[in-house]
Amino acid sequence: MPDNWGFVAAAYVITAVVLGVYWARLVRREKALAHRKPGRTRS
Amino acid sequence: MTDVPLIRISGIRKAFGAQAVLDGVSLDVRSGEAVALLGGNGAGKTTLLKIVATIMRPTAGAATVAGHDCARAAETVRRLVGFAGHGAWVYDELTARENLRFWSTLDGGASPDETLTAALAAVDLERAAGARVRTFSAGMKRRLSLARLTLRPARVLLLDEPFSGLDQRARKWLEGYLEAFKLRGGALLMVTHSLGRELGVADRIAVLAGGRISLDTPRAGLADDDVQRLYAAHVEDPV
Amino acid sequence: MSFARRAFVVAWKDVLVERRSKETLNALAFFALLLLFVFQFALGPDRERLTGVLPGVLWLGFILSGLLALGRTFLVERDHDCWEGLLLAPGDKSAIYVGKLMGNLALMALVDTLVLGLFVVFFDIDVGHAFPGLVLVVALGTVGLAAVGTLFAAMTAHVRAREVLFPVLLLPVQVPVLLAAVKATEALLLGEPLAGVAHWIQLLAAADVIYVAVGVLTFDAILEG
Amino acid sequence: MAVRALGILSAVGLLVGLVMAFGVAPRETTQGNVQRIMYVHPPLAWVSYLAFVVVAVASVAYLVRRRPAADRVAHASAEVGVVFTGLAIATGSIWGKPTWGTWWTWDARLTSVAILFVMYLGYLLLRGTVEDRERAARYCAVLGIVAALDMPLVHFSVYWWRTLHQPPSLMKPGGFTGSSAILWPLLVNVGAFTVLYAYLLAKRVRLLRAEAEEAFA
Repeated sequence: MPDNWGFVAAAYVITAVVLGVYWARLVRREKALAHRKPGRTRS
Repeated sequence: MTDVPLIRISGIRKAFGAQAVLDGVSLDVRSGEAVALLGGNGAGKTTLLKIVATIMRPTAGAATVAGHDCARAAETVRRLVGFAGHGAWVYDELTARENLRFWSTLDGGASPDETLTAALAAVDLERAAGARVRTFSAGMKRRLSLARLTLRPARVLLLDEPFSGLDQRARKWLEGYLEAFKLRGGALLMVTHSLGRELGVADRIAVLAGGRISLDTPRAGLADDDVQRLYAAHVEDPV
Repeated sequence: MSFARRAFVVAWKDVLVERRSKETLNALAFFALLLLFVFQFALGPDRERLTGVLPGVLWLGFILSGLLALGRTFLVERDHDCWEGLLLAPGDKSAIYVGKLMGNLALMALVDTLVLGLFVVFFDIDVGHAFPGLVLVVALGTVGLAAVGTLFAAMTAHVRAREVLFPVLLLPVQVPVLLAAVKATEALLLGEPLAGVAHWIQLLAAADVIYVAVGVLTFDAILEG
Repeated sequence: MAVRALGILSAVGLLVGLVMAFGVAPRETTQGNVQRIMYVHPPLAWVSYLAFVVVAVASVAYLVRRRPAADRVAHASAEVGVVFTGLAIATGSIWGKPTWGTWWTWDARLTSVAILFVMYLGYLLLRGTVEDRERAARYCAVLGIVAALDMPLVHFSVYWWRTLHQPPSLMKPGGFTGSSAILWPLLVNVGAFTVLYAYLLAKRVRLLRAEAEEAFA
């Protein structure tokens, strides 16, 4: 049975990229919101 | 019953998305009293009425009817309230009588035929009782929805422009009905656009502008001109 | 008792409105006929192939006409704000759901009969002995479709893009009903006894019970406006 | 801050999981190294189901208590869940190509997850179309409950429809045949992805709350 490392890599990379992008999006939106309301404090 | 007003609105806020339509509205209507709610287009008059009628929930604040919270005890409030909004609550394919029978059955107390006939006669619709509502004019539909109100014993009436589209006869009848309702100890809150004679039933005038009550004054002693002037002074952007 | 009477008056009202206007029914009858043409053209005259896909096509017919019929049921409540009246009528709101569901089932029973009849005649299906089982499957499947359909139709009645959103929400949820109904129909048409498809029938029955129960329990929250 | 701690924990967990998946776990004999996808695909699928159970629980809580906080949890969980479900499908498909020879087969588990995906995409679509937040919350709560109760039905119907399947690798009691050398890396990854889910959920809920507060201000 061939190892198909390419498929393994693809699965892990896709997972990492998608989750990373989603996480970065959340961080960016949070920053943008905090920026728009500089005076407000959040718990 | 003199200590707790039949309708008490305190600090109501209502936001649609990011936009606040009502921003801290407080208003009381006592037993035997009628309040006319004035305000420009989009001032939130209908929204306020719907909150008291338990159709909408406020974002913050509370409204009570006879001490019952309109959001938490909605079912109790619904038994006390009669409501007529913009829509006439009619089905086009049913006859006038069938429409009345439907609503009275749904309310739990299927009225006998004589009661339905009497209600239709009150609003001058007894001859059209068997005709489909599809053939009715807007004013006739309006009258039919008022006939529906008479079927149900309510302590509080919430009416959205009840006089619009009514002919002279129907206006007279409605005025009489509302006066009698006040004498029975009911509380009436009605939204209106025009400053004309329909204010006659009202004991107080409240103006809604900028999300708040900007004026709340007894009507007694005010001439039509005074009302016009006050209204213009308290509505931010007159229509 | 009052629950039953209130549910019944809602169903009575819907049936009466439909019987007088015949708006939905006329359109649906025509639609069913058109479906027949479309399927015939798409599949070709090959008998062999037709028998194989017939159960699926039949249920496609039920589902498509069901989507059209159910999607419209709350429009009549919207026209003159009758919606508010339903909400403000004191008492259990689930009675209104049950009433609407009964009205819808009455309408869909007619449509299903029509679709089935057209298919039997035009595709020359030999129903014969399978008929009682087939009726059971169609009935169970229709109840499942209508139970969720009534709930979702109320939900999408006030929403932008209602026509698109309604099927988009309804179809994925109906996958179990569709699979069970198609598989059971297929087996029955192949001459298998009802006992042979018992597991599908049970699944359909379970789905019906769950769907109706959820509808009864949550309709309150949807009617609120 | 609790959210940050969750983030660090999930990062560490994922790193350990990665090391175990490639360093500790042995090369599987029949499938070869492709089987190493098992340390990412089942955890993703598990989180998908978990996320939608959370949606259902939060939905019920919202309908009973009508607290916006419950609705925000449901909303956030659905969104994070859709991301994980999409990934579960993608990795499953990537795993399928070398083992089954095709990107997509209507295998029971894959089909179930795909239906799940479509259902919750619809859920998010509904959220997007209803402007009034309070109404969106109520509608979505009902949809969330219907979808969750539908899941067992979907599972059984698809399972009977396609009986050619492998039993789920771990979820079935006693069904697990792999050695502990495979089991541990898998469990560590399941744990790490669950913590990651909790972290993203908390972050999304916080963002939703901040947005709601801004709308009020």
